[in-house]
Amino acid sequence: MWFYILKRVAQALPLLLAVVVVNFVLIQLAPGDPVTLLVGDFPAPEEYVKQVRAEYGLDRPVAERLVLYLGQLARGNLGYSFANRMSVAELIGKRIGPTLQLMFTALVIAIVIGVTLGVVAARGRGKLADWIAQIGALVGYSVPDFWLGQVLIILFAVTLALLPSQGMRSARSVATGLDAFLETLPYLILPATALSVRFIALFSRITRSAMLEVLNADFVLAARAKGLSEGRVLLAHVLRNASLPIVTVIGYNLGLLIAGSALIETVFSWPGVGRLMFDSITKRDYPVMTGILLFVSLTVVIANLLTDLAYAALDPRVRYTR
Amino acid sequence: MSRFNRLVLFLVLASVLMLIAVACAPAPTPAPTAAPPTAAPKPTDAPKPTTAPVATAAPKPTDAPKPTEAPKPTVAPTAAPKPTDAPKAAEPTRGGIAVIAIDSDPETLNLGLTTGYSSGDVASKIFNGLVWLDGNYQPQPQLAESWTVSADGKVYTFKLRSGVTWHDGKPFTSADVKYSYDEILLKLHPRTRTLAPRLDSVAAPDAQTVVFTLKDAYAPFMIQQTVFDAPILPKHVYDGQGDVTKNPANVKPIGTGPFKFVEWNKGATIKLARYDNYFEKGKPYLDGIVFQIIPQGANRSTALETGEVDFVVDFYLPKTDVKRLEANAKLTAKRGQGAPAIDFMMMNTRTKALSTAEARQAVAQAIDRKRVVDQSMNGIARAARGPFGDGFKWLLTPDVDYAKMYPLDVAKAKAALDKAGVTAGTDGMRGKLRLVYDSARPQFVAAAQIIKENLKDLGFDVDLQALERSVLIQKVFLDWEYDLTLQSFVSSGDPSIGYHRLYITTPTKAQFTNQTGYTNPKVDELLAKAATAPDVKARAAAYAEAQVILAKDLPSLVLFDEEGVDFASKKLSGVWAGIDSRDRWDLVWMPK
Amino acid sequence: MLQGTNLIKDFRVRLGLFRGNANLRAVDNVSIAIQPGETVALVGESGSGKSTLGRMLLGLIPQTSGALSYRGTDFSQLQGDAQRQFRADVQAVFQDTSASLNPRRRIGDNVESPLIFNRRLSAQQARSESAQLLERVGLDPKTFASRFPHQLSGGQRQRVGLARALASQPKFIVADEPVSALDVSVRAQILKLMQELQAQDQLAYLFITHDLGVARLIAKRVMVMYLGAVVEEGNAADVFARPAHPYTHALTLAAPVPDPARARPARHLMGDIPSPLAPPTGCRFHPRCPYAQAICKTEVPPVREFENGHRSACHFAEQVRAG
Amino acid sequence: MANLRTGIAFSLIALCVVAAVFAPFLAPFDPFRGGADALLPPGSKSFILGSDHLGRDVLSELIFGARVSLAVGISAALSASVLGLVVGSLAGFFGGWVDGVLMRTSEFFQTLPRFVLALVIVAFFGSGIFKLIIVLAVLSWPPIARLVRAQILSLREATFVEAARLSGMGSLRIIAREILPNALAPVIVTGSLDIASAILLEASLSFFGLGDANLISWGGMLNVAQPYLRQAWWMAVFPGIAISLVVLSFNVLGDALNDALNPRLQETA
Amino acid sequence: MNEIILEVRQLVTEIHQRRGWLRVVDDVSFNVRRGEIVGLVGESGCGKSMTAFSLMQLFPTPAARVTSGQIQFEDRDLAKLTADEMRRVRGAQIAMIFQDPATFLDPLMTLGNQIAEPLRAHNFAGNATARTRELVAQMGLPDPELMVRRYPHQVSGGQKQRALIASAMACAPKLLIADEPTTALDVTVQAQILDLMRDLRDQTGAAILLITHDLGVIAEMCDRVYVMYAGKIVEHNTTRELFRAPRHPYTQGLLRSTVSLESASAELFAIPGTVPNLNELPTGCRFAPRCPIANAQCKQEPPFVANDASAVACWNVERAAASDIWKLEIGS
Repeated sequence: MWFYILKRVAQALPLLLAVVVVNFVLIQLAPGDPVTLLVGDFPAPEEYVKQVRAEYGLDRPVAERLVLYLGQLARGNLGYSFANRMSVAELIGKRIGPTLQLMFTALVIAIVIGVTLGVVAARGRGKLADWIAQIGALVGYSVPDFWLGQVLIILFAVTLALLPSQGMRSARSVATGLDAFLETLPYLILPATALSVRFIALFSRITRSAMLEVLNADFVLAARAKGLSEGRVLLAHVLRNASLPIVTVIGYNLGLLIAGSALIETVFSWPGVGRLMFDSITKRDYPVMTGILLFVSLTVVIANLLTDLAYAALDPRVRYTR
Repeated sequence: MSRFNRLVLFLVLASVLMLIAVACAPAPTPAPTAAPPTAAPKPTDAPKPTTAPVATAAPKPTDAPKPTEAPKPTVAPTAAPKPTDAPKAAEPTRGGIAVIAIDSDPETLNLGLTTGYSSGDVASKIFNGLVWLDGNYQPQPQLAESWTVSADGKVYTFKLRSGVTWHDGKPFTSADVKYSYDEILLKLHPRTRTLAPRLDSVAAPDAQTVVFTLKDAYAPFMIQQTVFDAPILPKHVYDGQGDVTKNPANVKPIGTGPFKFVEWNKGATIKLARYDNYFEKGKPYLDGIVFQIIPQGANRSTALETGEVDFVVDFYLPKTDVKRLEANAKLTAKRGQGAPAIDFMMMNTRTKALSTAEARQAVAQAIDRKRVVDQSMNGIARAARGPFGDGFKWLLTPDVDYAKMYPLDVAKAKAALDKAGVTAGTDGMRGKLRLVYDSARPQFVAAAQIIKENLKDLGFDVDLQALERSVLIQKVFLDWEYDLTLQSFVSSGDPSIGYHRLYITTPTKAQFTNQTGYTNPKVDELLAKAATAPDVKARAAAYAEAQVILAKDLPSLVLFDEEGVDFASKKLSGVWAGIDSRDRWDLVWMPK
Repeated sequence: MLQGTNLIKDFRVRLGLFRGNANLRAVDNVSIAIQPGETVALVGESGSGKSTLGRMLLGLIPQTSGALSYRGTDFSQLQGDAQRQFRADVQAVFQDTSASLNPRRRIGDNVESPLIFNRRLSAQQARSESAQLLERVGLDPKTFASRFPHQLSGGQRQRVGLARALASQPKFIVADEPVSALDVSVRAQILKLMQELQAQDQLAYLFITHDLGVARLIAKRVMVMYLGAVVEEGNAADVFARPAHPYTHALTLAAPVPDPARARPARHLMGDIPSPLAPPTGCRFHPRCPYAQAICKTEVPPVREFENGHRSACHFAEQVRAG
Repeated sequence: MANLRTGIAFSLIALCVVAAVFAPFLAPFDPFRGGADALLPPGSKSFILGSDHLGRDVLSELIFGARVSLAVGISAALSASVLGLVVGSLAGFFGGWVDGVLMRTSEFFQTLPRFVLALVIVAFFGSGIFKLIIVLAVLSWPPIARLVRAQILSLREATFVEAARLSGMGSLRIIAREILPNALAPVIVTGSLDIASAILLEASLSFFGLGDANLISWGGMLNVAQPYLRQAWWMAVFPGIAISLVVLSFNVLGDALNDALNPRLQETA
Repeated sequence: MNEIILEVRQLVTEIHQRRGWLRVVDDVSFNVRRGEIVGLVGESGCGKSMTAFSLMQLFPTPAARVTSGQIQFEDRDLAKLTADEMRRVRGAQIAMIFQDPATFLDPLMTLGNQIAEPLRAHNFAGNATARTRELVAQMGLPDPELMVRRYPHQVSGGQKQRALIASAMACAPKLLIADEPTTALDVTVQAQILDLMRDLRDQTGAAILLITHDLGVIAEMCDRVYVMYAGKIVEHNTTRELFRAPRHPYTQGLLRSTVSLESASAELFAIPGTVPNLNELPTGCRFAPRCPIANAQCKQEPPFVANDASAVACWNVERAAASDIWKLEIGS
């Protein structure tokens, strides 16, 4: 197994390399110069612009920068953010926590609600509950999440004044450790809800169809013929088998979740990586952009790997062969 | 162990690790607390001004500021003057943490490297300038105790305050001032480095004295000595530590100001705590300040209303929310604070249709500037009067008034265009114009739509190009690939600092300068004169002459003057001591 | 007419997530020759490589090694007209009637394809000819030509499959389990039809089946395959009456007889067919063979020939023949 | 129930198409022309859905906005489908290194979330409807290509394809006549779902201010509505509903197509 | 031994389709005695599997239902039981095995757990693990210790079917319904499974209802046979009698068209025509359109079948029995 994991990681390397290279090519092609943002709003003498350019290595040809960057990358150095004046790794490190927190909360909400809805819909197939769950899933799938986020703010933070509108915790907060975590919870509700709606919809749909597929499977009939109670049939056979496609869909959507968080983090002032990415794009902060794209790709690669491992853990057919 | 079990183990471990990462990462380090310092200064001690400021003896609020009347030797008081709008003279008390909203992570907290607005917001509490500017643009002593100016206006001698310490305990001396200028400000500060060609030398004859020698007199020199333009940085932290721009102190600053840096949660908050050894004894009053980063304008307004935030500077507030916030009983609004700023439209004279003054005048005549103010600024602005707006009352001239010169009149504008040779085709159209603006500026997004509509009536098909800032800089200032562009300039306290670049002949393709292709030696000469003239009358005369020319030639059409509105929670007292509301937070306090 | 010598076919097989690939030898050193007009039955259980052999003879998949020739010309040397002739002459009928017809094309189209491409008829000629073909296999062209495959029953689809094979005017048809998926009564109808067509057109059949009764009924000659190798071949009558390989013998005993009056034969055959991924050493059949001795585990039995070309690959063939 | 749903979705799409095609005739006002009547609530002064901050009619903007949303959605999905079909066919049929290169490429595109890449590209190269369509197409083809490839790989082994080969058909003809028609059904389904996601993506980009300012799009309307959420809800609510409904309709359509084109899912009940 | 444990009377089962309810099992009556192997033979679509599912009150599609009829099992009418009561019958009193062992085993569960499931479901009093091992050994599966930990994909088709049978036999049911249990298996394996089933009947005394299309399997296994055609039972007799002297023209044709090693020398026979579609059944005898001796009555009135020891549903039994009617057909 460890060999397999190593192999997968090794296989992902060219992909990550491609991410870096494409990013560099995009930068080469793109109009707009980060130096213009660095020298400030007032007329700058040409020598100064040149100096800044040289300072950040922007005067070298792209190919050379690419090689330099890759060399640094191989040593684990993600580079230096000129817009933030700190190392990219440190910067991303500081922003990962909130993003993961938001992502995982949204993921848990999406899985719990989505899978439950899917099961309810599949069990009551063709009935009212199914219909409502299906329509709900479709609506959830169709509402733009950033828009939903704004509506939620107006409704719950402004009109009803029930929940905070933005941020991770009160700016005045002095809480640490567990207290800080607990304090964050009310702040998490709205963004996590907005972020999860789409995935609730997605997961409930996939759960429903997976359940229906398994419910029609021969071995479910066999299980019923054994006199198993409906609950046991559902738990031991149907849900377990249906979990295979569900796990796959969940795993392959982890990457999307990070991307989706860019919008939600902006709407809710959530200090995560998603927003950092958006900021770095507008500031032409290339090292940060590359770093984040790399991070996102790596997340996707890891998520896919974990998905495959989870799949293998669930499905003996994948694990062994005769 | 079977493969399966190992797999399960691995998955469990992986998820546990993830959870730990989640739980740990956002945990903040302790914030500045209300723990009282061991020797708490008596709050009643300091704020009493001992002497009235001499140099600014006659500042009538309506008067034009006279920054160039400094040649007279000036002795400033040791203590700050009373805040002009201190509420009901209540005695300031200590304690409390104020929350200020900003829009994004500052790029750096080293104000010597940037004019970035959020950088200034945070770092102005940590650092000091030699002086600060009061509500009438009058320089008041900060790190400098007093100063004298030679008769020819070329030599400025500053006497520094004694007993000032850096946040790390090291003493502050003239060496810090000289170092800040020589190695950082004149080289790296985007605005102050424009001073370099005017400056002969910076000398520190003794530990408490700094002498600046200019090549020529320069009117706004004192205005540029504030913390925003000339923050004094610690030599011992930067000197010999390699590249200044990459010094770790840029994100963990050590200053002389009322608050010291505590922690920076990227994307979330920056926390400052009271510096107990601040040179103005008893100040600051607040225990700390937290800057909360809220990227969306609407969210900043909301946070003000919900009380999550105590103070937001005009710059960060959507104009659409201003009227609602002004009606909020929990908030104090302050209009017209800050340096004048104008929003304008550059017209590229290299574009054939815009190459003549007549054509540009026609364009001016077709644009509904009142609607621009009403709809793009929600009415929180003043339709422009002339080439320098109306923010500096002393330079206004009755000869120039856009409202009279270019009233909205499409028919007349069309006729003028026909006369200027910009004729319409059979379809009534006169061609295509590219209007370039910053997609992140809501007022331009709206104004562009109105201008597109207006110019369509004139027969121009306007192609809107909402660009992201760095692309915009490339297109407008470096490549000249535009016909019209919407921009805004801040005066920074004097027209010669902020506005001249809009009209003078700029030799290089420098950003945020005149790139319309308009060159007029006469204007260049007049504006140079206005910058160096010894008294305000002479300056006003030069500006008047220049304005008549510019209002006619119209390389850029000023659309409106911004009218800043800051908002503070009623929980705060003592805000708005300085002209820049980000300054002098050592005077702010929270009534119990 | 069609000859294959020492044919070997290997497949790469992907194992589980944490394993690599493996080699599967589906057909192991098989030689086969088909005479014009004759019917050869290829008998064996699942995984014996019968279908793979059939597809190789059809030229649908290349052999890993060995030689294939048609009318004396090697497959790889077939060019131009010879190639087209081969393509038309050698046709197939498949087991899964719903998979062998394009679900999105009408019955008529399915039958017309070989007329247009193999025989280069015009569209109009093809249409009338296909109608005749449908009629020949007992389907009314007016009703069926415009239908889609899923609207037909299994037996009807198999008739269409036959019509399509006949459309090329073939000399040789590989029939891969053409009746196994069909009901008893329909099965008989199709077998009868195939016999009739053979008589009319002098067709040669390679009849792949696991049903000994069907093999016995339709074929003159029979080949028995086990795990990729031919273990016994000869005249159908000889092979079934006096099997010379214990596997063939076991097959004949295993098939249930529709006669309750007959005593049930004693059965010795134990266990299942081993995985072709790891075939047993020596004689592949030895783990299940009641005759197995030590030699069977180590040595591959040589092919031994008896009268009438009856051949068997067993160390104890004589003993088996003796019963 | 399902039929009713499909019917409603279909009517909504039809309505949108009609609105888009006949926008100039249907819109009560010129959506590009405003005036002093700004921020009027729905129903006032013949502004059925209110007016926006520039005094433009929200209803007329919605009608014209349908053009952009549909144009972007349909062209992007169509181009992506064609691209995916071509790439997937090539990979599936040629196999070997062609397959390897094409599939690694598609993996690359799938590893980077579409929204991130779209954001980067549009931010770098500016907006404009054609650029947007190209970006969306370039980012949406991989799933379709993989689908087509998988279909071709399995269909290549299908008995009826072997039968076609026995009929004397050439490889190209087999792809065109036997394989692709069978592989097309899932492409059509995915394509219709792609329309929905392209519309959403356009809205997201416009929401970030990266849309084409010369056009009116629903996402762009949402973007300008942001600061007015509190005082002019109608500026944000109507385009939001329009986006949701159209995306919803295309999703329903995709589901319906899936049921209709996939015999395995045809229900007896 | 001769006690009847299952008595089905006038069973009607319907499936809902777009056009309405379709009678797939139409007025079917039969019985099974203790320890007996009863065959239900017919071609695909004749309703034999649906009959089996009706007994279990369990259908592969939710759209099916038992409309009327009695299913007397010992002293209870299964058709009248509540869902929960019926659940307690399934797997305990009546068990079922299926055609394709590959799809009827849960791929994610070990064989041992699947075999033990009915024990747990029906509160088995003893040691379930030991009982499972015992069952595995009883089924002739090698190495029971290892086998219970195996997953379905790790064992052969024959072993899968043995596991399914073990699971079915776990609670020592009185009736085992076997729906085409050997169709998906190779001939050699089929023989083993048939032997196993016979042995189990002998050992446990369980009755077996064997559903198949293969007359060879019937001949080899069954004591009595019911022949089904288009949803109805057309003939019923002891196996020996049925094969010796089939009386219904369909049975006769079916027997004749069966190909076996022994019969292979004879001429190939096929019943002309096709099985009627259940949507468009003929009004009279359902076999009439294909029957060589059908007359006007056959085409109008459905034949009556008595539920006795040897019944046949044909208006012309005498004529059918008297001569070789299919020979006549071929001749004519």
